[in-house]
Amino acid sequence: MEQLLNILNELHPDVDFESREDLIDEGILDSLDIVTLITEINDAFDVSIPAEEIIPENFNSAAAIWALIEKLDEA
Amino acid sequence: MKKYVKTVTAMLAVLMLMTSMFACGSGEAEVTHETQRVEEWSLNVNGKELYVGMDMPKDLGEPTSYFEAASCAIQGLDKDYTYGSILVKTEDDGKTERIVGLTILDDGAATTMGVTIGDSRDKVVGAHSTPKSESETALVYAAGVGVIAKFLLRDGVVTSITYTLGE
Amino acid sequence: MEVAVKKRILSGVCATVAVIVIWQLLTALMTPKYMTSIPEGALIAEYYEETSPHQVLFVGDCEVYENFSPITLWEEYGITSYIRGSAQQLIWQSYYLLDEMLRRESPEAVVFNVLSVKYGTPQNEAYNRMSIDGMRWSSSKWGAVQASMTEEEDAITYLFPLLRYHSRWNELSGEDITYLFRRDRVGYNGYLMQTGVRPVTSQPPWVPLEDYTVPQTCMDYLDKMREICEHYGVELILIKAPSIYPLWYEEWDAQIAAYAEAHGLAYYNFLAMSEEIGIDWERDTYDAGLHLNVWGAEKLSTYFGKLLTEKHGLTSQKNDAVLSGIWAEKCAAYAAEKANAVSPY
Amino acid sequence: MLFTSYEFLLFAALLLVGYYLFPRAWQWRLLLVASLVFYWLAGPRYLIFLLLTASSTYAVGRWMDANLRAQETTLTEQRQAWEKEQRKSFKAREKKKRFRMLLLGLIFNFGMLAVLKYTGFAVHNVNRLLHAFGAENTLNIPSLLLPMGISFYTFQSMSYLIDVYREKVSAERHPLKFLLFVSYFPQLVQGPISRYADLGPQLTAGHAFSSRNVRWGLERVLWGYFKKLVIADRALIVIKALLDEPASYRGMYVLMMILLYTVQIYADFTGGIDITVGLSEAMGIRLTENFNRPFLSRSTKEYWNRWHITMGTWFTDYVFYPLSVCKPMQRLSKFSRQHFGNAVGKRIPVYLATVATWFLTGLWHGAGWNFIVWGLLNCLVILVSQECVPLYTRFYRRFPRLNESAVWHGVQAARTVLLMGVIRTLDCYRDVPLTFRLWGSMFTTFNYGDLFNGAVLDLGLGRADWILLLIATAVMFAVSLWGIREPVRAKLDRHPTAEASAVALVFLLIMIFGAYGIGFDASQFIYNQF
Repeated sequence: MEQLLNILNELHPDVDFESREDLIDEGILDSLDIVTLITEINDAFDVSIPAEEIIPENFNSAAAIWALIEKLDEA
Repeated sequence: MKKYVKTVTAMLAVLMLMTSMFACGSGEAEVTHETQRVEEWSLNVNGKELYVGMDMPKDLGEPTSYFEAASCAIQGLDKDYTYGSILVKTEDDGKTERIVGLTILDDGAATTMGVTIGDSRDKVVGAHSTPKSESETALVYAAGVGVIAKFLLRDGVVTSITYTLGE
Repeated sequence: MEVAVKKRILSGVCATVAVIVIWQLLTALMTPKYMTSIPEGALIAEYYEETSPHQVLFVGDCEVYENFSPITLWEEYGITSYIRGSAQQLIWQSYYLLDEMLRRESPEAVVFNVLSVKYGTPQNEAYNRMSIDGMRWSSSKWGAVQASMTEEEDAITYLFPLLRYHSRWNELSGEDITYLFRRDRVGYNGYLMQTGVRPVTSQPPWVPLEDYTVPQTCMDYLDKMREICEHYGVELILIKAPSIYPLWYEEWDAQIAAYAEAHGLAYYNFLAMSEEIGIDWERDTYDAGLHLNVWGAEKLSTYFGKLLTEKHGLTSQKNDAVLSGIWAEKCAAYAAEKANAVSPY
Repeated sequence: MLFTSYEFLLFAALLLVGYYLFPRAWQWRLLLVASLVFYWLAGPRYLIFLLLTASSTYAVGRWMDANLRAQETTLTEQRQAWEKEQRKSFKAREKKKRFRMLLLGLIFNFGMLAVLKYTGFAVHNVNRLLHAFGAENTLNIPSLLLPMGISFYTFQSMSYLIDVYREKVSAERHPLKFLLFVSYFPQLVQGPISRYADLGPQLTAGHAFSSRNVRWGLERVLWGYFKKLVIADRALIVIKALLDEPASYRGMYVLMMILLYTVQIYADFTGGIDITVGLSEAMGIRLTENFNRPFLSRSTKEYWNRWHITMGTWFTDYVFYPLSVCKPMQRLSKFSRQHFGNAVGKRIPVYLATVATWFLTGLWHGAGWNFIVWGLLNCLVILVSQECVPLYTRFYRRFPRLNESAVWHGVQAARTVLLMGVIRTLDCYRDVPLTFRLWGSMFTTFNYGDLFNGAVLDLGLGRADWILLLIATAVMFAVSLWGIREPVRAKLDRHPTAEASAVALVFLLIMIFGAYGIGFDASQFIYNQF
């Protein structure tokens, strides 16, 4: 989880990722950030997030992203 | 993995090259109204080349006869200048006077290709090539943007030649 | 806070009523008045001011409303007449005007000037409006609209003229305000007096046409005119007014003469008879031969009056006191305007 | 049928009345008939292509759905017999089959779009290539009929197909209901491009008459007509005059074109969408918003989240994301990360995908190099500002107060709108080298005096018209700003008299000041050649 948080902080240092639940809805993460994030995650956690998983529910909060990573990990 | 990098960069380069090359060269020739005047369909009056659509030159000299007709109610004058064998019809709306028709009245004048009243249908087609449309009594040529040249025929002989606005 | 539905409906109805009222006002404001410029536009509507019937009804374009004078016909022959003409009035517009008038009165003769048989298709939106807008709404007006519309026109703009004239908002003038609800009279029973003098100096050049046959639509409407006259027991008289432009080709003249012959109608080509009528092309025209001026019109009317009485059995109405009173006023107004004209005689 | 034609007004009025007279179960059938009639009036032969797209998409969708259900049943049956590995490979195999069918559907429909819309363009360029290499004979450019709204309904159908493949949506069973989704007429003209999940169910659900829906919907339609007829069509007169001989209107006229075209296309496009969304709302159908006050965007990226939103989300969901997360792209980024370092590696997929997406967006707008260059320029601006982010952060750290000041937001918004306006003139000048020359002429030709010496008056609009255009534009933006916190219609809703008089006033303003009728010929929607 920590690794995910440093990736996120590297993207947007001024955003408190632990608590926020509306990263997509509030437009904090836009399409360019999401793609950069996915590239980082795929590389760091050796998973490959398919395009159909790029939906607001999966990216609205750090926890949601982490849940997605775990789901893909053992699928 | 190597081949991916090469193909992608190559593809990108081609894309950029194609865009710039085509994009920058895609301008059509500058088409202005003057170049649309097709020399073939103009008539020479007192040394001046007249064609349908142009403004009536002021210094054309005295016409052999002149007739003026105001349209029924709305402002604007239709004027007919006859210069020997050529009739020049114009419309004058008070600001500009534009030529709307040129007619060859008799064999005293001819088209740029030497066709005049009394010539045969074949001579017309021979001189001006195939017309846009033809019928028993008329041959119609496209003579510039929005201008047609009409040869009227009776029993295969040209009775009138008129250049007017029309499709 | 649920707004009472009643209140909503009420405000809706009020707003709709307001829009309708304002719409009528705006239509009256924006519709061209044809008072100070282009008086020809006001001719068609003037007919409804007439208070007495007419023995003769003229229909046609500027070749009738500027070449015949009903006042002269009354003064010299006691014949009551009205000219229902407008600028470049096409044959189907003449027919529908006739159709409308024959339902309101029963004349003895109808006179149609045949020049408009040269136009087989709708010509010009501005002229259409001048010929049709003045008509009151009836099946005849709807027929005229359908027959006259060019492609760019929509029938709805005749039903709601504001849709056509709204763009005049930035060219309104004093005239649009003073004539909001009333109109002045421009013609004398449809005759537009012209007092200028400009002699004929040249003839329009003759240019051959590709096809001389009169368009079939025109022949159809000629038939319809003849049939409606027969239906109402009115005599149809065809004429060609003495105007040297637009050029009246002999081929057309021959076809009209043949048509008249075939149906037993009188056809007078006054252009050919201008000698006999005594028209002096130096002094009787105000625009070098296109139309006669008041003196020319009076000569033509005198001549035509003689024909009407001798050949068509029209009798004088001067013994009718009421009519004489009405026409006396008309003649006085006519004489007044003619007085301040400089006569070439 | 133009939105601004009397026929459309009659068509819409009859449909609206009929819609609420029909029993609820039959409402969607009326909508379908209306949509097909609308399409038929645009050109009977176009209908064939629409039906082709609808039927092919429907078929592929049903096939994939059936395959998925078959896969689920076999999986539950074999629950005990197969181990995890076997089950996984079976699922992968089935997914591959569905993917192939999806590809078939995509190629067929996008192929049709490409052939109909871009053959002329492609052949034209091949000819130029042939000329470049001296070949004399060239291919003749076939004149293909371009079905109305083909770009919109094709994109909408393909988004449905991809959503079915992604199992986000289950395929529509009823062929006619699906045909309605594809052919629903208001959005055929210029969008919005709806998603099946949002629009599908609404279309076929019955809607009871609701005075609120009808009032709000028709008020929005009226406002759409105000923007279109009073502003857009009036501005178009000058734009057409300038475009008559673009080369001779340089300097100040180019700046005028930029500003005028920005206003014209905003009023025309948002007006058209207001009519589309308003009419649907009057029938109880909520379409996705296509604009969100784009003139307030402070950066190009934000602009493209507020302008033509449904096109933006379509390209993001179905081109940008798949492209940037697909296997080859990920491997490419890993490779470049190893060879060119982390910074480059991270950016490769994003930048490549962005360029490709914008290239396609440009191409989608029209078959011409000016559209492609328009797309790539937008992309360039976005990527450059993406790179400058560290620059901006440092700048704002030095001027912290600045970031909050409304004035600065205004400056940013003006800059963005102007920049978008400049690039967008590629749309109307249609010729790339000419456009660049004209942009340059803004700084070389100094005829800014023409603005005041009356020269502008012979571009088709008199003084009164110019003043009216400026006032109406100001009113349009003011009303838009007034409605930020709470929609204007909500405010009006609370005061019936105010609402009724506002509607009456706007109606009369359109009738008087609308640029319609014999004096002005009603313009085609800018996007109508889609």
